[in-house]
Amino acid sequence: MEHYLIIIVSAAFINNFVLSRFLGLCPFIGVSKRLDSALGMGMAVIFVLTFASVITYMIHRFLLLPYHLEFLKTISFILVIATLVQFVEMVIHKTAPTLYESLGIYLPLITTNCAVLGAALLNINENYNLLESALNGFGAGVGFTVALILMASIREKLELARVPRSFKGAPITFIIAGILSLIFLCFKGIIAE
Amino acid sequence: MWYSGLKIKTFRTGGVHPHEYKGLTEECSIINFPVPQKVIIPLSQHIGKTAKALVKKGDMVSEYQLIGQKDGKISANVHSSIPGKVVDVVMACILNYQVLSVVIQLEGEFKTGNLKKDEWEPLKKEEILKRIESAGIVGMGGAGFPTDFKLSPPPDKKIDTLLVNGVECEPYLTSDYRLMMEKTDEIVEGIKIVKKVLGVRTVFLGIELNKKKAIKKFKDRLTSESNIHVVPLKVKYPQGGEKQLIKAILKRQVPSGGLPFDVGVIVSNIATVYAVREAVLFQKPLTERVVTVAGTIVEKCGNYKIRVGTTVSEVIKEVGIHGPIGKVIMGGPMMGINVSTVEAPVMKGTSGILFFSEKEARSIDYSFYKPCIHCSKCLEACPVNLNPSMLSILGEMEKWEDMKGYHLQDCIECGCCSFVCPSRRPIVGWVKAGKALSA
Amino acid sequence: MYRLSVSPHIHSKASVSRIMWTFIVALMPAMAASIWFFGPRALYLEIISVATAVITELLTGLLLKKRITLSDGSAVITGLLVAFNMPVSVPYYVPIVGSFFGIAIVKQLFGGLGYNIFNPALAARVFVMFAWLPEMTTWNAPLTTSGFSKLAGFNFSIDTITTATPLAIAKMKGMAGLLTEFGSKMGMYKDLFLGKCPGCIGETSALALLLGAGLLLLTKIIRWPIPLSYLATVVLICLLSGNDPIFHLLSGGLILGAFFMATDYVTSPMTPKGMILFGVGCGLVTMVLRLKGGLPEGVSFSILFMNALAPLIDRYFKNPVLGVKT
Amino acid sequence: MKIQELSKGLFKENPILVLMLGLCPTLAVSTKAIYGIGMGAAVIFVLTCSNVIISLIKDFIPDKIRIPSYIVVIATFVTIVDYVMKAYTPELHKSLGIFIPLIVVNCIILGRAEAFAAKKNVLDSFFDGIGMGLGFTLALTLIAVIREILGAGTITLKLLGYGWIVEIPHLNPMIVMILPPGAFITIGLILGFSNILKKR
Repeated sequence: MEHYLIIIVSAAFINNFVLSRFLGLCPFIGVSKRLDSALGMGMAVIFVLTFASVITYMIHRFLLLPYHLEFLKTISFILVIATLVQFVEMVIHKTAPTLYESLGIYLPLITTNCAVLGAALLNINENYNLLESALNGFGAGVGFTVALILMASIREKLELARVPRSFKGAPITFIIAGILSLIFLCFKGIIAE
Repeated sequence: MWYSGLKIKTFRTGGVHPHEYKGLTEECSIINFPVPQKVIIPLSQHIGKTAKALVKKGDMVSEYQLIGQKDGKISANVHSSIPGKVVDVVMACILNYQVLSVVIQLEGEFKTGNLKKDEWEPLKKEEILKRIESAGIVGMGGAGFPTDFKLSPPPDKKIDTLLVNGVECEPYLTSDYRLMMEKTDEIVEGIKIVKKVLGVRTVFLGIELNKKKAIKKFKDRLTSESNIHVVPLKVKYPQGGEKQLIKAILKRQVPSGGLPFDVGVIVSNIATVYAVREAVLFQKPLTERVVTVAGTIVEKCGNYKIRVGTTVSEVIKEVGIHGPIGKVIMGGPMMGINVSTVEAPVMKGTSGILFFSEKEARSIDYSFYKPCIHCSKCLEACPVNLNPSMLSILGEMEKWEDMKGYHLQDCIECGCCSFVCPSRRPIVGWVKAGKALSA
Repeated sequence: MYRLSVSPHIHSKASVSRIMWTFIVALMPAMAASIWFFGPRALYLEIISVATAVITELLTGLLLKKRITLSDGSAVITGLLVAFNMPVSVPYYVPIVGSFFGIAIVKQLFGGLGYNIFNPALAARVFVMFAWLPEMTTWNAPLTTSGFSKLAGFNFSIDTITTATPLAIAKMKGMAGLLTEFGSKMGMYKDLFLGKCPGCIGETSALALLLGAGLLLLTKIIRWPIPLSYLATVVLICLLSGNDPIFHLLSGGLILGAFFMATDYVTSPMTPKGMILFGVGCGLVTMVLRLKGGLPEGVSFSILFMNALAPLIDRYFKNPVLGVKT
Repeated sequence: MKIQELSKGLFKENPILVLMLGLCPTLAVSTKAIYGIGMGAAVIFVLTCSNVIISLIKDFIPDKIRIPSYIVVIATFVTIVDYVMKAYTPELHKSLGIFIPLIVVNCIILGRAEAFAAKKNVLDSFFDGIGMGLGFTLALTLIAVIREILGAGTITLKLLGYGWIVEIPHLNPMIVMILPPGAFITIGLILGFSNILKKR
């Protein structure tokens, strides 16, 4: 049990996907302007990351490995993720229109979010089993969402600050990310053992 | 202590304690101000529609003559304060905005003499209200809400309490205090008249503890009156604000965007109550009021009974000023408006005229404000529990629309936030701009 | 024509420089203690750090064409706090880089005084901590004689014996290790309270820090909610986890952090509720890091972490506006 | 004409400093100069090849499956690079880790395919690929050099036993610079300063 908890906490905080693994930076910079859109994006990413982790694990375990097709890993994963995102979009659209309205615009953006493919590849590299993969994906999504929400709340406050013109937008966002990353660095020690 | 039997009350949220400066004029009895040579009488000295001008250039008018006719339900009559000749009916700059005003040059004689005194007890409620209306009485605490309108609340609002506002929480001002000291009986009579109009059983008279003599005087006077109670209040600005006073005395909360009658209360100022008595007993229109004239550079500080329309220049001539004037403030120093010209007239709501020296004026210069350091002193000081810091930052960035999200409309502009702000930010200025621009 | 301005026309005596300079005065006892226990080198570090902070503020101000706000003293505070958060043996470039990072990047790039999201001194401390971990975690025992006597002779030497901070001892060897180090429990409390123990130069003397904190509380420059909830949370967690609360209160940078850094206006929430939550969060993270973390100390990290959460707290914990139904 | 396609990627439309594309690998692998060059080489290869192929086949692809087809093309070349590097430079491959396969979702590649190769002829696309790739490599290596000097006190230009490792004397490196915070702060400052230069 503790082992699984550590996987989640580790993926979410200790090795935060955005702040210490540098995955998913584009949406992190792009969608962190407003808190409500950050929330929507975060939820969508958690959803997709968890599912994608499970499905890519199964493809790798039951399709690629038995037939020695590992060289198709990259290409098959990216196609599966793209299909999954499409599928999820369709399903949500049909079953939960209100959820679709809040998540809808973020879903297409997720295909090119390298956090999703990154998590899938990491699961393979770390030799995680199915449950571990799912938890790792979920934890990664939570970590992404936490970082995104923190950044969005800070940037909303910074809207009203006199940031030098050349540093407005991406530059100051990266500097904030740097300081957040400093903070997350000190969590590293907690589950180091 | 002598008032130990009474419970001392105050409001809980926010508030500040500015230095009082009341010693300058506290012991100055009310003096009649000499008749001015010229008056400028604005036709809008109240909230609501400007009165319709009844005179034109060249007309002769007598004292107490109606020169502005009440226009619509929320409006008030305006009368001439001196006999004379109408020199002009123009848009004049009053308190830094343009208002249609009647300019009268003193001419002819005062014919009115002693007014006949009526008994008020036999008068019907409607008759009393009619007399208040025709005398053009408005709230004299500053806001200028037409009193006849205020005293006839909608029938679905059940009014159970009248609060008489003797707080006078603004520094420097003592005009209400002098009125309370010198016209105690008249004020009590006025209270009874208002009480009859409203048909309420209970009346509370709120007076702050820095006016102990007035509290004692009213307490002694009211021993025989079982339904009129004096309530001593802890000194705290802005206790004279309607909502704060209701909270302090009755612990009732006026809802956002509501008026006192929403919680069954009517609040009336001491000076207004006094004017109501004069209007009802003598059918005398509101053409003069007690004004505190004070400031370190004023030679003859005091409380003057000044005719409405008397200009600042006449006041300066009479009281004498030594040294250059930096600022002229109509009203108290916390909420008063400073005027740019000596042509600004005394109005029905002018409770004080303050003269600041150049040095005093320069010490509060909002053009050199600093960034907000988020010290949250303003949050602590705000009597409405707003976030003035956010309002000021949004105002500074000219995001007027966003200010609404921070309850801009609930701000009473009391100035507590700016008063305590270490960065000396003109928060009230931004709020006023926000209210004007986000509507 | 008379001067025109908006109301109010009178003002309390409060001003930014008054607040900041009082704050600096409140830091003076701790500064004296740092020299007393660690010798003139502590003073030297403080001077270097403050000078760097002030010069950086001046230069960046000129570069960014800002109104120069040196007189408000906030740069001096940042410089002092950066130095306070370092061991006495650090090379001189550490406070220089730290102060520069704090002022130029964490403060001025965010818009200067009043706009920074993170406490510049804390961010600087964490930055140099990860930049030069060995230098930042080498501790010297306090001097056995008063450091003031060395001051006159410009004697910058420091005790060469390196040792471990009380928190590190507690982490490695537990209470038994602390007792052998200090002799007795009362002796330990006394030494920790006075500041006679290895640690960052400005954080060791609880006595000196509390004197300054008293001044700040009396002048109402800082308010109770944050320090109180911070310290109370630490005590509560200590009691629940079977640790010595007095030891944890007095050791490390807790007093310095709770009264002088967590209370930083700009980087903490503005409403009483938010402040309490902020303090509780600081206490929680501090104790998690102290008891479970890889490094023995957690005060700077925890406050910096809560700085990042402050905008979120401010957003969700607003004062209820009177008369508005929620 | 061709020179323009080549040079615009270096400065005026530098993918990292100006277009802000491909930031994830930039931050992740910029800890040593050689990693920057290696990553850059991989990107140049994939970008150029996919640009050429896409501009060749653009007329045969139905519009509806445009993006998926591009992704398949890109992923093919990424797999080739992945395996080639694994075979010949295993050390470098291990250091760059998942960021080699992640080139697939690097926005530069899909971005150029969509914005350039799908509209222009083969030769232009080829030079565009090379130019953009070089610009990416240049910026990435610049950041890597800065971080390595400050964070490790060295400049590593050594691969498979060839090349040098330059050591900067008298410098006590700031380890934080080769840790994630250093990456974020460096790129933040570089983007800011490049904005200042742009406005000049």
